[in-house]
Amino acid sequence: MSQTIYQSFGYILPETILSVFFVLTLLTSIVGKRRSKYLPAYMALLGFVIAGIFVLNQMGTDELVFSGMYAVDPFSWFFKVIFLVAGILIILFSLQSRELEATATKYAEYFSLIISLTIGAFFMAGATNLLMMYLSLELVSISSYILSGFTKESARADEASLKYVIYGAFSSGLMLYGISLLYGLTGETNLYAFNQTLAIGGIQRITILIAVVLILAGLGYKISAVPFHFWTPDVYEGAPITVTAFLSVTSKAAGFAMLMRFFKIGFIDVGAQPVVAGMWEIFKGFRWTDIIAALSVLTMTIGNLVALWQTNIKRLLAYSSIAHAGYILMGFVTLSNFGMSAMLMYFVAYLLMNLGAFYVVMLVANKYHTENIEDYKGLGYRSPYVAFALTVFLFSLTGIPPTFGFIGKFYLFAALIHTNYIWLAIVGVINSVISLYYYLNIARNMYLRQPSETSRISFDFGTNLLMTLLIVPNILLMLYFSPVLAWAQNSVTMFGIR
Amino acid sequence: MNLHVGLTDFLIVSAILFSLGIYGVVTRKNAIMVLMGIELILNSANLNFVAFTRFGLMNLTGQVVAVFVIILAAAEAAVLLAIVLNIHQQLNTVNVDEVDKLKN
Amino acid sequence: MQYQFLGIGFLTWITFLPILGMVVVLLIPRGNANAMKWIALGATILQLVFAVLIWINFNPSLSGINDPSGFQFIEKTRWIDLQGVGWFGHVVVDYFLGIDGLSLPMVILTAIISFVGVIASWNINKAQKGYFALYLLLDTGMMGVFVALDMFLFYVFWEIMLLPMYFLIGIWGGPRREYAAIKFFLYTLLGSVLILLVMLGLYFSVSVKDPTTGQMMHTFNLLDFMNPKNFDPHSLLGGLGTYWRDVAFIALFIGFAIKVPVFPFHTWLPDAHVEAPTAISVILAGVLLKMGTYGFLRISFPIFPDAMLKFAFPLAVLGFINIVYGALCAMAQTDFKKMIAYSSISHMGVVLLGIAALNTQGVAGGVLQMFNHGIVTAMLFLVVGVIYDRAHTRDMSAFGGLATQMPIYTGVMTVAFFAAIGLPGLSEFVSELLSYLGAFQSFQWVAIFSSIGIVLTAGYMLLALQRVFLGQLPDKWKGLPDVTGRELVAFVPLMAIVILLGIFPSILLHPMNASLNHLVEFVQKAGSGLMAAK
Amino acid sequence: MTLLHLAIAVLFLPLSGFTLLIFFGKKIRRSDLVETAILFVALAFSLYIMIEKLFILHLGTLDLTFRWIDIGALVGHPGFVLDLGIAIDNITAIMLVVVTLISSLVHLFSLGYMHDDIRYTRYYAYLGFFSFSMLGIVLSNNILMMYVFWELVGISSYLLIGHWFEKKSASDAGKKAFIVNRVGDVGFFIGIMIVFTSLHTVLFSGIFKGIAAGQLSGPLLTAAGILIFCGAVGKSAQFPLHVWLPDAMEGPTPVSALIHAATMVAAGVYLVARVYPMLDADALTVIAYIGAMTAFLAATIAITQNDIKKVLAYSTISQLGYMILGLGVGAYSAGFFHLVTHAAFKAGLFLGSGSVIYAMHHEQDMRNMGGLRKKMPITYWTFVIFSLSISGIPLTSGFLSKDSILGGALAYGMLSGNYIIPVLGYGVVFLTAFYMFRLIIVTFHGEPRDLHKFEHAKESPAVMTIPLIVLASLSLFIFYTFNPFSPESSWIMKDVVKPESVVPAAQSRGWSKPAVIETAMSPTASSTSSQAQSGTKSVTYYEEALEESHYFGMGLSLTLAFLGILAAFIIYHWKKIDAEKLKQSVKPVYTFLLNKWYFDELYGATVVAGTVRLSRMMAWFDGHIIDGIVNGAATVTRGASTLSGQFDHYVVDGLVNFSARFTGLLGRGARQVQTGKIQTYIVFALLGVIIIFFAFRQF
Amino acid sequence: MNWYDIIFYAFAVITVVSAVGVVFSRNILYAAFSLLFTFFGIAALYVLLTADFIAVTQILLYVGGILVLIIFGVMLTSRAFNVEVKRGFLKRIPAVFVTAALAGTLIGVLTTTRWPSVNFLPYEETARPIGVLLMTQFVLPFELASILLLVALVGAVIIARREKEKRA
Repeated sequence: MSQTIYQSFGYILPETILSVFFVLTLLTSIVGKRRSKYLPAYMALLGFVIAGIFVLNQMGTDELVFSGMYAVDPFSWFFKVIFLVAGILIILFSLQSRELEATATKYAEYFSLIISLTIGAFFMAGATNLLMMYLSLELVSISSYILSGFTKESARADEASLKYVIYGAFSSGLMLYGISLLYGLTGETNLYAFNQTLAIGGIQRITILIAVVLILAGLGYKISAVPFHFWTPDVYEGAPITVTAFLSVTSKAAGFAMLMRFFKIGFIDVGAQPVVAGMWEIFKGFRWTDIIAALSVLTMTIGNLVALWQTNIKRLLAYSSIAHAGYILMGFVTLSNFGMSAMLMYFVAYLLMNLGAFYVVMLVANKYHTENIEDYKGLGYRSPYVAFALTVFLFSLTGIPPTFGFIGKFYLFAALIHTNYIWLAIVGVINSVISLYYYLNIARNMYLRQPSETSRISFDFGTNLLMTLLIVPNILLMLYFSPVLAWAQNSVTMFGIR
Repeated sequence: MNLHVGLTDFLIVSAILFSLGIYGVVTRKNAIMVLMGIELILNSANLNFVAFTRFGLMNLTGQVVAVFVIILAAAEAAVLLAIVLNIHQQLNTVNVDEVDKLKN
Repeated sequence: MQYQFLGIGFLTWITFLPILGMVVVLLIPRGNANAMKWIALGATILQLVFAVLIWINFNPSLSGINDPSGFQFIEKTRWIDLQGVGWFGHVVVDYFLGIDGLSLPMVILTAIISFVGVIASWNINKAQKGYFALYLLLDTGMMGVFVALDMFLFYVFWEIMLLPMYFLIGIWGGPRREYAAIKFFLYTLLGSVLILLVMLGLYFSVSVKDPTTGQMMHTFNLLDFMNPKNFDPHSLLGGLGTYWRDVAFIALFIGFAIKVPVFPFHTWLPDAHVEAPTAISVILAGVLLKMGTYGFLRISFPIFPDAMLKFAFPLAVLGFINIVYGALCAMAQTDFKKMIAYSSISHMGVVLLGIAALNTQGVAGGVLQMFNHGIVTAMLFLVVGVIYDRAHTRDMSAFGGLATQMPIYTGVMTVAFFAAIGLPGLSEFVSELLSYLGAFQSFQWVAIFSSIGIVLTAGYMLLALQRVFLGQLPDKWKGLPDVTGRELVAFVPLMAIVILLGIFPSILLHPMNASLNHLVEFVQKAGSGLMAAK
Repeated sequence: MTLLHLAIAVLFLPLSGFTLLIFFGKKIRRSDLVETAILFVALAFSLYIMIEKLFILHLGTLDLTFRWIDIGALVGHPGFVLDLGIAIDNITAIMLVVVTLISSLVHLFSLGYMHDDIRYTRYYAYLGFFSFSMLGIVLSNNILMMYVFWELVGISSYLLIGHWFEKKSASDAGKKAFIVNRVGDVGFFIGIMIVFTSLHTVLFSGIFKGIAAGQLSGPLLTAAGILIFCGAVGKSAQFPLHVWLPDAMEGPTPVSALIHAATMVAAGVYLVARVYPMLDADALTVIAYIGAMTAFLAATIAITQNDIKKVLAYSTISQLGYMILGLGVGAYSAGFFHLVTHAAFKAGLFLGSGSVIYAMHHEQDMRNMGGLRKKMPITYWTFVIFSLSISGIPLTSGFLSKDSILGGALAYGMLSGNYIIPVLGYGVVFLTAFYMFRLIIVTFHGEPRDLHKFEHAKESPAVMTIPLIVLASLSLFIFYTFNPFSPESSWIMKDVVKPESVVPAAQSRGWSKPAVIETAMSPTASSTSSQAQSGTKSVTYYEEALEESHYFGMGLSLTLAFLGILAAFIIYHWKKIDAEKLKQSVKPVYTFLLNKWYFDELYGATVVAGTVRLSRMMAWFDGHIIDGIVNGAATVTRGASTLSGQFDHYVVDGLVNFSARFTGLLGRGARQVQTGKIQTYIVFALLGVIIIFFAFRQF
Repeated sequence: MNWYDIIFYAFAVITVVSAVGVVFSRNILYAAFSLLFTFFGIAALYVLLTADFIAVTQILLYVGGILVLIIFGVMLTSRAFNVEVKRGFLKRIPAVFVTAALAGTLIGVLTTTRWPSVNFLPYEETARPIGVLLMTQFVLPFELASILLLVALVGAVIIARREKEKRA
């Protein structure tokens, strides 16, 4: 249970390690050759690996530390693993990014910012206090503002970062205002205390509603849910690909972790006896599920529909990631552990397929100097393996066997059917059919059309290896998804909640 | 002390500030003035926190939060200004309206 | 498990042999197109060998359908087995393969058509490696659908098939291949996601006792779905004749109907068939369409007998529409391949009509028609392929008098056409006869109206025959060579089957016998008996 | 070897010939001879079977049944079983001989006639296949197998009509024959479905037993009878499906002789004879009317035709009408008798015309012939015998059979009051005699009209004349009876006994004599007993009516036949009346007849064009509307696009494009919001907050 | 009406009016100066709320830090002080509408809410308890904030720094 402050420090070792390496990585700019990317990258990798060891050590821990500020529980543990894997992959990607070479003198800062963003994400996943939520969200945001404008010679990146920072600051302002209202209502910033206050009752719901909607604006911005998604395409398109990839996974997952924890801890009616095991009851009179269902439908539909029109693959993936946020939100609507585990499963899938897709996009941008879908013509003949990889990732994103994306979607729909949200499931499947069209459009360009130039472009062994490392789990986990499922089911436990 | 001025009055002031801040954010062309709007929003939130602390809540959490918010505002302002400066350098404008090449 | 080879069951072999072949094909360096062809051929021949072995060892007295002990060549292992974490129940997905009299013909058909398809692919000259790899993957998907008894597994195979199909049409197809391929993909995906939802509904509605632990658990086992007792009374699909059961039946129906294709979900078919390369058209028409009707029989009917009885009449009417509408559309075509594509719609209508009748002869006719149509349409598409290879046009009005130029070809083609017309002595006659007889017993007028199709079919087929083969030979086709030996290798077995089954349908009906009777009886009883109780 | 085994051998001999010729035709030097020889062997076997059956076994049926399909029953479930098999009774035995005889003679004839054909081997193969199919029909003991062979003869007919497929008219004719037949077959098929569904068997014996037991009765039974008869309508070219037969003359002439005159077309009659017991009064009446109508219709058309084969074709239709009429009115034996005699003389006529055509180098128009009598004496004289036979002049076989049909018709008219049937029947007698002799006179008498061809014309070789002579002799009375004026005394009439009806009494014609009497008495005996009662002139029984009308009928028909012949001689030989003037004076009628009552045009304009139009419509519908509807909003598009005039463009695009367009429009709308201006985004986000708040305010 | 009320209203009016100035003034420098008054006004309100520590922090950080930063920004980026700073009238209409709706909603909700307690608590020292809280209960946010500041610092530097290469 609750730990003293002194004891508490033992539980944030991974975060501490990352912070240390954040500084160490920054310092490499003084030590090493200024233009070398390897030293800071390896330093950051080392940090991630060591932090990873400590994270793995925390497996099964279920504690609330720092006087209720921060939970180290299976739920946050799950996300931490995701963040670490994403971080490591992004570092590996970044080593190959041609875009970043323009800012060769700032590799140390770049990699350290990746660490800082991860730290923020860690805290987001575990924050059980509104203040912590706000601060960690800001840490992630500020890191991402800088990262997205990192290649500042690129006008696109500058624009992206400006838009991002304005939108982000504004959204967090709204969220803060909402938090202040919640504080006024309950006198607490701690979610557990907040829950208890609600349990006592007597609080006007309409005030809570506006407060929560304002908070939702902040969270929605992080997970890019419609109508708070507008920044997403612009920023994703403008930012360097590696950063986009990173944002699309880590930042979004962190946002989801926070959203889930906020609603689950804040509004769950612990006293209510659920009809079906694993369902939660939200305090009577709150219609969060309806709101989230509406957001979910809007998010996936708009994301998919607009994606149909995109010609830039990064932008397309941005919209697709919006749509995926919509899919994931569906799991939350069910208000059940089942839905939650499905969401967690989906994150694993999403991590693998989205990062994979962005990786391929980066490789293509490196060698073919284009992000235009039209220019993917004949890629299947010019660089077969890369095209194959992208195809796998795209089908995974669509959710077609034999890819892990299918299992992700499968469990989401399962959760919906389980809780009789059939209409939402139907919306979901129709959306995934629509999404097929634009994903296939890329595949079509790669295979069904002839390139104007036919010379083959091959990639080095390391690249292929990394790609294989991404492809294999995408397929293998479909063929045997037990471990992921078990992991996801184990991870729905938040501290103090069934 | 029997006062006429109560919590609600502070909250109204804060709400007005909040709204003005939002208005500033959405109408101002100059990025720095947008930042000013954001600062207004943050201040209004802070005012809420402090007011709630004083009116009836037995802890100082709100004030502590306010401290953090002020720190954060500074950090955010710094980053935003840096970005604006960079934009100014690269694109020769600080006009938010004109930074719209990424769209659709 | 006595039917094993190298310790692995026959069904696993027959399903995954092509994957093995695919791996080998992928390992062959580029440029060795011949080696790839032979590997693919080898894989399909081995598959055929297994199919024959299965056929020989098949025990026709076992029924199957909803009776686990009636299935043969069963392979059942836990694929996903997750002991309950917390309150999450026990999650189980079985690797459960098995065949009964219903799937046996389909397995054989798939093996035959796959083999024929490889031969028809012999002169693919573009990206052979990709072609044969995808082809073999497709083969596995198809075979898997017919042997899977776990619905999850079924669904996975069902979907796996889509991917290679998309590329096979899209890359190696005709001029409008992109359009056709994406249309095919979108349509079928739409159908399959509906199946997915129903599958999930079933999963949560059915719970059975885990044989090992004794606790209740959800399952994807198709056979468990078929037992009305397994449905939790308060679950979504529990209780017979309820609203959601009808909805689920319709959703499943649409899912499968798109594959069949049933009017009005058929519009993908002409495009896909026309644009696909010959071998793929053969596969599409020969096997893929059968999956839809197989799905009806394997899944829709026994799991939702109540809804099935309720919707039997509309199903039969749809069958009628398919027959007449497809035939009329076929009549108006000038594109040889398109005409045959529409004829498939018409012929699949017969299947629908037969199985909707839900009596022994109707269902037997339907299943037999599935097999026969597979063989006959494969022949027809091969026929078109032969001529397209030589003349590079499929416009029937551009031909004429080929009978003198290509006599053997004409002979083959005449057999195929007459089989499609339903000429007695050739296989389709028997199946159409049985289907109609069955339908007549259940839905007199529908059957009577449907028999218009008999005339219409003769009409468009003979029209095509006349346009292409009879009359004067245009000068430009004077040099067309007759069929080659390789092509004959594809034709002869099919022709033999067509004639053999026309005369001795029992060789195929006999193994189906027990299963189909059982199916009919089971659906009738489960549907009506419990409906009455309600 | 029992008779049944022998019959199976007869059945499969031609098939083996077919297989041999198809696969090894090129390797065998004289494949034609092989096939011909096979047919003669079959003929020999058939003769043996017939003699054995008729004279040694007499009545009774030999039956061989086997189980074809057995979707065996589970316990407590009926399952599904189909039994098939062959059977030999008297009509089968006779038909076997007829078929093999005509077939072997045609084979023989073809040796000469088709000698130079490019697909000579193929031709013989098809002939073999036809023989096989036809024998199959004859031997079937069940309705399903009959249907099977029914279709097979259809196919072989298709193949043989289209033998010279380079000619568009030939391939068209084949197609037409097949499709028109199919129309009839659908009826047949539905009839089978009714029978099977009610009785669960297709065996004739089982069917009759079932009907007798009352398992199928009422309107359904009538319907079944009429529907099965539909098959006969198609195959025997009865009105209204007679249109294919004249076109079928595009095939080689021996084929016309074999298939379209003697055997296949008679299969319809055979079918009606087979299912006779299950036909109830209504069905029989329909049959009688159809027969009479056909006989008359075809005869009128035949008068005006100029193509020698067309005349014969219509004559065939007309004679088939007679047979059907005969069966319909109840003159069962007579109808069948006519089938046999007609087979001989009509095959002879065709072969004779073939001989003429051969001599005239494939000239078929009579108006270009003339005066051939002297050049081709054998052909001429056999032709005359055939014509006399078909006209029903005494001493010929035709007289015997036709007269008994007419007698039956007359009796029927008296009993039922349907006088129109005998009237038509007798009218046709006149017409038949007229057009047949018109044919003979124009072709063989007078002066040659095409001198060039006439010069080269000569008598055909022996392989062609021998069949003619054989058939001519078979057209004489002597083979059937020793009394040329008494059809009843012929062995066919004796051996082919009208089977007992199995339909319920309420549905049967009341005027059949009670079964006990009929089986107990010979025909003569029954006639005496009827004479005893006929003093009052009120006849109650068919047999009595038959006897009553016998001599009157015979006299009438003879008179009419002679009048017909006379008329032909007056107009064409002695030219007392100018044929052209006659034509002009009745021009509308003449044109009407010349154009075959405009049936082809009628069908062309209605059924064919309708189907074609429907199919086009459907195809259009498919490409446009269905695709469109499935797309989601065809109607919306239609409304909008008729304005823009781009209907096609929009709707044809089909599902994917359209739904992409539709969803794309939505997408584009959503996309417009993405202006690139960050403040717009913020406004939208705020709007979102407000909307969410107000939408969910009502707690 | 007592002094407290009068002072409150005075500062409330100052705050709001200067905030209006921030949002509406045409000149960017005027806006910046208005912001100064707003900050001061809020600080005064903090004092009225007996939050002395926060008030001081507000003045130190906001006025001394952020505002100076802003003015630096203005100086560095504005070529002329009287450039158009507002968006066009038409573009403002939705903004006005939305803002008004939000303000109305907020004020409506806030005034009708029954807050748990509206008693004005007597003055207590705040600086020390806040310090204690920061080191005990809020130590984790404190640490987090430090990282955040470091990140912001680094970020601001690398973004705003002029590249040597670029000049070269």
